[in-house]
Amino acid sequence: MSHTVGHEPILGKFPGLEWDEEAGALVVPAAQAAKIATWLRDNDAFLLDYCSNVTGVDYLEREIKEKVTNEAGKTETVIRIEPSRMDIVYHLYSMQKQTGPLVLKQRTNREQPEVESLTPVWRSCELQEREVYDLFGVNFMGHPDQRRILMWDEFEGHPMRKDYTEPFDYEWEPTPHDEVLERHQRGKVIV
Amino acid sequence: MSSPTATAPNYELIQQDGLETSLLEVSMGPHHPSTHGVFRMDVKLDGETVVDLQPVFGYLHRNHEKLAENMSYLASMPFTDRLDYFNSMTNNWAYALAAEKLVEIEVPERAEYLRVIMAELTRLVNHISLVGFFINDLGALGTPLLYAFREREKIMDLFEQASGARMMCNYFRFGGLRNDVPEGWLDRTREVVDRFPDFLDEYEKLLCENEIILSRTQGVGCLSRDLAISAGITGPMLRASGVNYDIRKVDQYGIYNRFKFRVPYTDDDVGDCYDRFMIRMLEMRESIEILKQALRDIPGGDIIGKAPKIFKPKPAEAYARVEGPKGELGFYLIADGTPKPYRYRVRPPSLINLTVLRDMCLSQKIADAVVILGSIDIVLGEVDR
Amino acid sequence: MSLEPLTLTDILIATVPLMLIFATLFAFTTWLERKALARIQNRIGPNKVGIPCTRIGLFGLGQPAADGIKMIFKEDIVPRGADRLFHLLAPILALIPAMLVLCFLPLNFPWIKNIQGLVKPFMLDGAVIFFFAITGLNTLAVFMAGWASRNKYSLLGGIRAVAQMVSYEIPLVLSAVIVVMMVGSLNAAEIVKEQADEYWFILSPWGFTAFVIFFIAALAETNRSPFDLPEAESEIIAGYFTEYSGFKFALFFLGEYIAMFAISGLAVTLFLGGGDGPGVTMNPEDQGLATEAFPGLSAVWFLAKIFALIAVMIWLRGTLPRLRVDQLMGFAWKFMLPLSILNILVAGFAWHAEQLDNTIITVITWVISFAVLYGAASGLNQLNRGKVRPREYKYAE
Amino acid sequence: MTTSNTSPDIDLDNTTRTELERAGVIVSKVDYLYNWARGGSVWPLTFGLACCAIEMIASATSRFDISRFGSEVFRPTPRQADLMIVSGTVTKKMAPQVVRIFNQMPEPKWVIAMGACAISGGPFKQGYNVLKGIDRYIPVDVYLPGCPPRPEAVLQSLNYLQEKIRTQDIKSDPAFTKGRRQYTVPEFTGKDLEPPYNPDVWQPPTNPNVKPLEEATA
Repeated sequence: MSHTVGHEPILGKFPGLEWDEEAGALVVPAAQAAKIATWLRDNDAFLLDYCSNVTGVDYLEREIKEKVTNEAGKTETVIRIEPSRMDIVYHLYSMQKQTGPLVLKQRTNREQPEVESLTPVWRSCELQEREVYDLFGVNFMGHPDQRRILMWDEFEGHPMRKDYTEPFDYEWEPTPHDEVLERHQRGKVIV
Repeated sequence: MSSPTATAPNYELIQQDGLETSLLEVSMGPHHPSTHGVFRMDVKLDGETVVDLQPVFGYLHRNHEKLAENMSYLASMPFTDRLDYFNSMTNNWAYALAAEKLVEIEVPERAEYLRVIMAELTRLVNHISLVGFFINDLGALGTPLLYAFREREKIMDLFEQASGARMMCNYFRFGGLRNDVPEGWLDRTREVVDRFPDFLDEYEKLLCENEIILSRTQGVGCLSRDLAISAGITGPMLRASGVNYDIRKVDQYGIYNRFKFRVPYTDDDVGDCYDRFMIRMLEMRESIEILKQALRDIPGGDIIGKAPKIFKPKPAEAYARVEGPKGELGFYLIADGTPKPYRYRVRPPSLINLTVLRDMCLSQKIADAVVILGSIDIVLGEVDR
Repeated sequence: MSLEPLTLTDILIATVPLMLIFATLFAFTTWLERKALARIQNRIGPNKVGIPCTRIGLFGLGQPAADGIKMIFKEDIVPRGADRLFHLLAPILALIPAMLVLCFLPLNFPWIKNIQGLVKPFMLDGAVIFFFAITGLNTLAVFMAGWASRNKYSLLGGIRAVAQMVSYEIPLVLSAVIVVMMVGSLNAAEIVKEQADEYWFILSPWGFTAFVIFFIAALAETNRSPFDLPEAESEIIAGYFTEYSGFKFALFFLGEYIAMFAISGLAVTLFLGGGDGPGVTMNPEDQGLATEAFPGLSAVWFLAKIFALIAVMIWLRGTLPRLRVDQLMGFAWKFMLPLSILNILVAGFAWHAEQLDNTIITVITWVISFAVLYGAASGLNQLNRGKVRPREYKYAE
Repeated sequence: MTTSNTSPDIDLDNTTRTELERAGVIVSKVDYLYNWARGGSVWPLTFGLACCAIEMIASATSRFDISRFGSEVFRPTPRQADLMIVSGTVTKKMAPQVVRIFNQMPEPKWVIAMGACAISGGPFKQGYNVLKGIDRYIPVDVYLPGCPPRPEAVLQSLNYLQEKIRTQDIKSDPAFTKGRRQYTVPEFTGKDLEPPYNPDVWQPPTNPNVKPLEEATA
């Protein structure tokens, strides 16, 4: 197996870097993304010259129930509201050292998502960032050619967002996919 | 240093009294015999020379990712078949690997061997069909393609006997395979594998030293090593550009560390269409080596491990990748504790390999643009998903 | 030899059967091509469409008839904005030159002897010049089609066709010059007679070289694979006839095959001895008319040779990929043209050597000219080939 | 002979029709020969959309060999094709082009909807970019189910089409009565195509289970 890249040496180098333990990802502030990415690519300890996968993740505002041990030593359920956000995920590998992956995340808000484009660092982001722009509506600053890629130019909305609703259609057929059934019962979508 | 990009040559159009020139803008596709489906290239031509080229995607955008986020984990397994419809088995494998990273399931020995056998058979199918289509793009009237499809049918029969379907096998499950192969299947496979080199010999004799093919492909669509790495090119295309990087060797997923096989790559920094074509021809021979070893060593036993009845992983993220015949096929899953993935993402090798299409096609002839596209080996089901 | 004026009946006797025969042969050739390609590709080919209104397959021989009837009744579409007049004229113009060439081939059909004064109506003295003058018109037809269609693919096809056909006309003519030099006449019948008396020109080194150049150029002239760039399917859809449907497309199709017959007929006349063959002796005094074992034998030989050449064309079509446009032009100007000019020189020397009527000198001339031509061809090949060669690859363990 | 001039609009019972056919034997024979010809030389368009295209190609290869029925001449340009095999998922982005290509084909022309996706959207029906059946925009002659259908099924659908052609007669053939069938090419709008279907060839089914439009979108 290829060796995973240790993230510890990076953390101290740049301010604002965080390590997300649950996702196993390095969260970089959007303003410094290109700088950090260039450093990761060119630094001899990392040489992450190959950016494999770029994608967006849309997190709606949601309630998370957590079991927390309080001061009295008892466990109690706490409801925590996690705010909505938008993540842009980069999976980085090194072809020279044959190591990887290191997961890089740019985190931004859902309403006006805006992150730094890493296309100047890795060409492979070009089409994938266009796709994220098309499907999630994330604005990549510094992208050389930011247009819709999969949908037609006149298309409104960003279909991969969690709250996207499809247009009404005449044809109705029950399908085994429970979500569709459920939404049909709510009368929202007849697809 | 920024990542390298090609710039279009600057053309000065003649604009005099009574004499005006303009570039010929041709929209090739989405219905075009050699765009391998519904791909479109907006080409600007100066005579026959390509001055500018813009790929246009999305004509087969089937919302695979959105659909998969609305159904259970296992329900998207048949959809992965339809991603890259030549290689349903490797697609299945990549998805199963990603799911197995979310929930630890041990895969039985026999299933691991069968996975390797299926994946390498798929590689044979893909490369042989691709070479057929590629020569077809060069203008041969179907003959190499039909020879290739003759061999493909033999492997399709094997797939059908094992899984019940020719193309859309839906054969892998989390922790193993759906069912064991029928009796006598391994012997039939051995026979097909043993005869395959004869076909390759014949095919190589027909194609590899054909003067027209040599002159049509050599020096056409060059891709330098630096650009290939930066643009995330993977698979045979990367190795044709002189990088020795094979995920079967790097990650050693499955049981690939047990097999002896070699990875062909070029040493020079040329990376033209001929290299890409030849690397695929050579890779087929290595696949046969793997198949022979796997068919020799395959043990008996269970076909699927102890998987939970309801596949409901804890919140986590997983990214798994395999060396698909077209390149690195990755699946990125985010679980949120429900039976449905919160985010389901396919890392399509075909789409990312298309990043450099424009760079390779500029200032080549229009006929070369078609050949270069053929040598990239795209499948639109995967490009647009 | 009488030179009485021909009547209309004579002309009809000479031409109408020719049109019927070649139309039938065209149908047969399309069937043959589909069957032969199927055979090359390990298939069966058409075998279900046989005799109309029955289930008799008859090896699919009904296929051309079905195609023809279908095409006649197919809707004819002229694109909006196309030049309607030239759109209509182009397929007709593509057909006429090829048909005209067929009329002037030295084909000895038996009924020709019934014509007044035993003179074949179309036995021109300058036949060879006429052939090349007429076949040049085909270029015009193709470009007309490409231009009038108002389609970018058609236009590209038309431009390619002009470049290709004009370039290959030169080696085509230059290789025919050898024959004219050897015979000393432009008359097709004279050329055939000369070959029957001496040897078929393909059997001499310069004749063989000229034949090969002629045949390659003929492939390019008729847009056959590997020179089918004007209609390159994988690049520019269907090239110059992209916008043609129905009967006009059928005319193009017919024109292509008739042109194949015409150019093969020329090759047979110039290099393969025309209607010469076992059982045929040429009469020196009659204009190209032969004494045959049975009537029409020489015509049968002629057609058999044409079909041999067409079989090679079909074989090439099933085997070879297509050239690129710059390679195509390079091949014409850098390989074929120098070689055919050298060939003329060689043939000139050889002709003078043969005039000495000495066997030893003749043999030496043949050997030397063979060596010169072979050396020139391989030298030109090396010069033009560039750095194209098979490569070695590395393996990583 | 003059009996065959009866207007095709008159509704005839079977006995009269047979009598007329007996009288107008020449007309029906011409039909028969013509149908034999166009049935025996159905040239498909080289038109692959998705997965099914591979099986369509496979049906032309050595093992299945569609050329036996005279259909191996895959024409790349719609102007010379008779049959459009809609092989695969038609997305909303692709639908205008499919209709346009259909419009460009000369009469008589036929359509085979190959595969579940072309018939109804298939497994991708719930997708936001997938057209739920090509028959919403163009008339389909043969529906060929399967995902993807086997190459043998392609051959069978061709045979069905040939049978259908054999039953057509020139007088009632839409190709000859209506002129070239040209349908409105849908246009892209914000989220869907406009119009969403072609009322000449398809109407939404009146299914009691379907809620009225206002209720469903409320």
